[in-house]
Parts: sequence; C-alpha cells; structure tokens
Amino acid sequence: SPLRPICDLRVLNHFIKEARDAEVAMKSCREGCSLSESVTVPQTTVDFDVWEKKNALEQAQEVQTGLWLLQQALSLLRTSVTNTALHSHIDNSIRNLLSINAVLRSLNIQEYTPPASAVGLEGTWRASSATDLLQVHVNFLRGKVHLLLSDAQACQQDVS
Amino acid sequence: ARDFEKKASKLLQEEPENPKCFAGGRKDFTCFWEEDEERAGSLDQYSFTYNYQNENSSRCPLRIVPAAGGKRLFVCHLNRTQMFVQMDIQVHREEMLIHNRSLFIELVFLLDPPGNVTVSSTGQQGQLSVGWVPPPLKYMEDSMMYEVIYAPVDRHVGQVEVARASSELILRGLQSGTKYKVQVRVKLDGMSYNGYWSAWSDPVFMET
Amino acid sequence: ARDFEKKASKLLQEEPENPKCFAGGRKDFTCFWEEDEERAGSLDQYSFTYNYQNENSSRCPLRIVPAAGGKRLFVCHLNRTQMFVQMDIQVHREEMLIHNRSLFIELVFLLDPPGNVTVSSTGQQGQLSVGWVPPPLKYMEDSMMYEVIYAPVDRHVGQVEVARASSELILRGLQSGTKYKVQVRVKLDGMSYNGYWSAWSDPVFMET
Repeated sequence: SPLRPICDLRVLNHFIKEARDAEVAMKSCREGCSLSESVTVPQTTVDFDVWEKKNALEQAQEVQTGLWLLQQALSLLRTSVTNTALHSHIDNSIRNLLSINAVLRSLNIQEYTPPASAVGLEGTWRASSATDLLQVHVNFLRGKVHLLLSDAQACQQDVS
Repeated sequence: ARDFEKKASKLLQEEPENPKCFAGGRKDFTCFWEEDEERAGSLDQYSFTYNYQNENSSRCPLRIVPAAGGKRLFVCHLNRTQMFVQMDIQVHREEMLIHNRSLFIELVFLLDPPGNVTVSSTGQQGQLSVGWVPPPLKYMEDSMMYEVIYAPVDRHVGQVEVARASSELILRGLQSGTKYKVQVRVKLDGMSYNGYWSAWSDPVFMET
Repeated sequence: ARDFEKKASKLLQEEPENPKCFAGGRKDFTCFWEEDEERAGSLDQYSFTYNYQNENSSRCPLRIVPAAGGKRLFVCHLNRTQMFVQMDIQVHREEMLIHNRSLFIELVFLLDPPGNVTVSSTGQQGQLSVGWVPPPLKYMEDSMMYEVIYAPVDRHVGQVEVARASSELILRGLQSGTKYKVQVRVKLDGMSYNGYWSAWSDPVFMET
C-alpha cells in the first residue's frame, strides 16, 4: 500500500464517535431493529498483564480477527434490520471497519485473514441482541484497536 | 448548484489531474472533467467507473453541467464513500480510456467556507477577536485548520494568521481607529485528512 | 495513603453513586463507601463482590480507613483489572445488598496531578510558557487532556486554558511585570478512557 502511515489517533476517535452514535440510535429504535440470530463477536476485555505477554503479531491477529467478526456480524444485522435510519448507521460502521483495516495496512501491520468459520475461534462471545452487538463494537474499537494503534511500531520512529 | 460551480472553478484552476475530484463531506464526493462543447460527445458515450482496492468496480452515473466559455462539465456524484482505501477511477469514451486516476478520498476534501464569521473588540487596544462556525463535517472539527486574512479596508495586501482546530483567533498589533476587512477559509490539516483550501468567507468589516 | 485520602475526599464530593471507584493507574483500582461510625458494623459483616461480564464473581478483601467527621471508609483495592468490559459490583452487609453498581474501569480514571510543572519566559512580551510531565501511563499519553489555570497572585479568579495530548502550553495576553500563579490538572479525554479531573498541581509562581 502506498499510503503514508496513519498514526493520528483522531481518526480512530472519529470512528469511535460514529460507533457510539450507532449504539445510541439502536437503543432508541423501537421497530424493525432486532437481530435475527445470535452472532459471534470478539471479546472486548483487556487485562494488561495478558495483553503485554502477547507479541506484536499475536496482538495484530487478535484485532484483525475481531474486526472481521464485527464485519460479519454487522452485515448480518444489516439484513435483519428494516429501519432505514439504522441502515445508514450500520453501513457507515461497516465502511469504517474497512477503513480501520486500511489504517492497519498503512502501519505495515501484516494482513491476516481469519479462518472462514468462526466456530472454535478463541476469544469470542455470542451477542444475541442488536444493542449488545453495537456495544461490543464500540468497546472493541475503544480497547484493543486503540491499544494496537497507539503502540504501532510504524508510529514510534518520529522520536528524534 | 451555485456551490458546485464555485468549487468546480476552483479545481479547474488548481488541480492538473483529471477527473478532478473533491469530497464536500463524508457522504458527498464529486468528480468531473471538462470538455469543449464542439468536441464533447453525448452523455451515453461516456462511462465513469471506480473501484476501491480489493473490490469490484462500480459505475457512477453522469450528468452534464454547462460551464463558462462554451465548456461542458461531465459530473459524477457519490453519496457513499470509503476513506483510507485507494480509489481507482477510469473514464471511457466509447471503448477509449480518456482519464485514469487513483486517489484517496480523505485527501481531497474541499469544504464550504466557515460560516457566521464575527469580528468584535477584545477591549484591548490594537486587537480584534474573530470567531466563526466550522463547516459541518461531524467529528472532524479537530482536524481542521483555518486562515484568517485581514487588512485595513483602504489597503490591498492583507496579513494572514493561522488557527488550528479552533474557531476563534485574536488579531493583535492592529492600527487603532482603523476599519479592517476580515475573511476566513478552511482546510483539513494534512495529518490524516487533507484537501484544498475552501473559498474565502464573505468579508466582515470592523473598526478597531 | 495521603494520596488516597485526597482522592477519596474528591470523590465524596463529586460522585453520587456507591461504592465510589477510581483507577489510579492501569493496575490500580480502588472502591470505597462511607459509613457513620455509630452505624458501621465490623469488617467481617461486609462483603464486596464483583464480576466481569460472562465471568464468575470474585471477592475483594476490605479494610477500614478512618475519615474526617467521625466517618469510616470501607475500602477495596485491586491490582489486577480488566478494562473495556462491564464490571458489576455488589456490596452486602450480612445478607443485605446495600450497594449495587456497574461500571467500566477505564472510564473512572482519577490520576495524580501532573508533576514537575515549570513556568518560563518565552522571550515575548505578555507570554509565559508552561510545561509539565504527564502521569506515566503507557498507551494513554495521547488520551490525556489538561487544564492550566493562571492568575495574577493578587487576584482570585483565574483563567483556564485547555491542552490536549501535549505537555506544554503558551499563555498569551498577560499583563507585563506581574507575578502569576500557575497550576495544572489532568483527565483522560473521554474517548477510549475517561474519568475525573485530578487535583491541581502545586502552584508555581513566575513574573512576566
């Protein structure tokens, strides 16, 4: 990718704010906004002792797997929701997840495609409601994605 | 429509590549190119296709906008965009590739000028306080930078101050008892988002 | 211990919920609630249990800290935490549930004030440069915001400037030949992390 490294965390903050907007919109939605079946989502929880024992590659793969799971889950939610205001939030969230992948590429973080089936994937939960899914989405961006970006090697070199 | 004309004429001056493209907002992306009236074909002869990295290509419907000097602008507008991913654009006339360009949408913002520019006295001699409202680009206000140009009304050459992620600025060292003309323009700051300078806001006049 | 008292008294004023909780660092989480001396039971009558989403509950051992005005604080401290996941807390006295609260630990940071605050001249009239050392919290420096309060020493009401993810700030428009008092405080910015404002740093005095 010819992109310059995107080290500016305001970009992620911007996506987090939009993810929060989607969560708020979902909470106030009354009709046509349910999830048809439960979905696999990444665990958002961070124990710093555990996180720091992982090497950079493991951390990156965990984040990429999570982003991929969220994409799958939001795509499913998109098909089961009929409320048009929510469609725009969900579409936007999916596009933002693609943009986050692009940001990771810009930081030379090796691309990782998780196995086609989420069955048996470590570090996952099930979300059974749309609000749970969108809450996981926000917390995953705030937590693990932010940690990976704020610690990215490609952004440490400007220390002169 | 008036807004598009202004932005188009700005890009016709500043941007050598074709098609010329700008993002007016998160869900507002426009590309266009110019043709001479005599040499231009009909709308159905042209096709505008684009694709994001790793994705299938899509077509953007075109429309024609007449422009000054016997020119025609062929315009494509998208209300969905993908940032930080390379977009490859191809324009064909019949079978022939006439324009070919790759860009990142987040680097070609061209916003409306700041609104509601106000100039007021700070109470201190030789100072004026300038305030404005950032263009509506939700959650990206902290990535904007501004230029404030000011000059005594009877003089032509202005001085410029820069403000970042702020919507006010204090002008200092002004001549007292003088009427000043003040204008503001905006651009994304170049860190992660970038683009062109907006047009200058309408002038506001204030006496020190 | 002195630090805990300061933070506790701050939360007793600002936080209506019980138990009151704060993270002082990445591996430093404290909750407490207040009881009147007469009505308080003995330590072994109380239990503090917590659990993270989808996990079994654990118990946090309690200790008693005497407080001003004949009060007692019942305090639980954890040096291992999980962030970005909801934590449910329950406090029982004998069999009775007396407090019940859910929170995210990363949203209740209460840091020590910034250290090594220095104030120096910039060489320009009416300006002072303020610098400080951010609290040492890996991954979080970019998420910190600061307030700098300053006022001439003979005046009571100060002005406040905000700095984000930075450890310096230039104060402008000061009266020359005046001694100023400067203090700084810190808070997480509300995006990935959030919390309360720290106490103000000890004052530094400097003449313009």
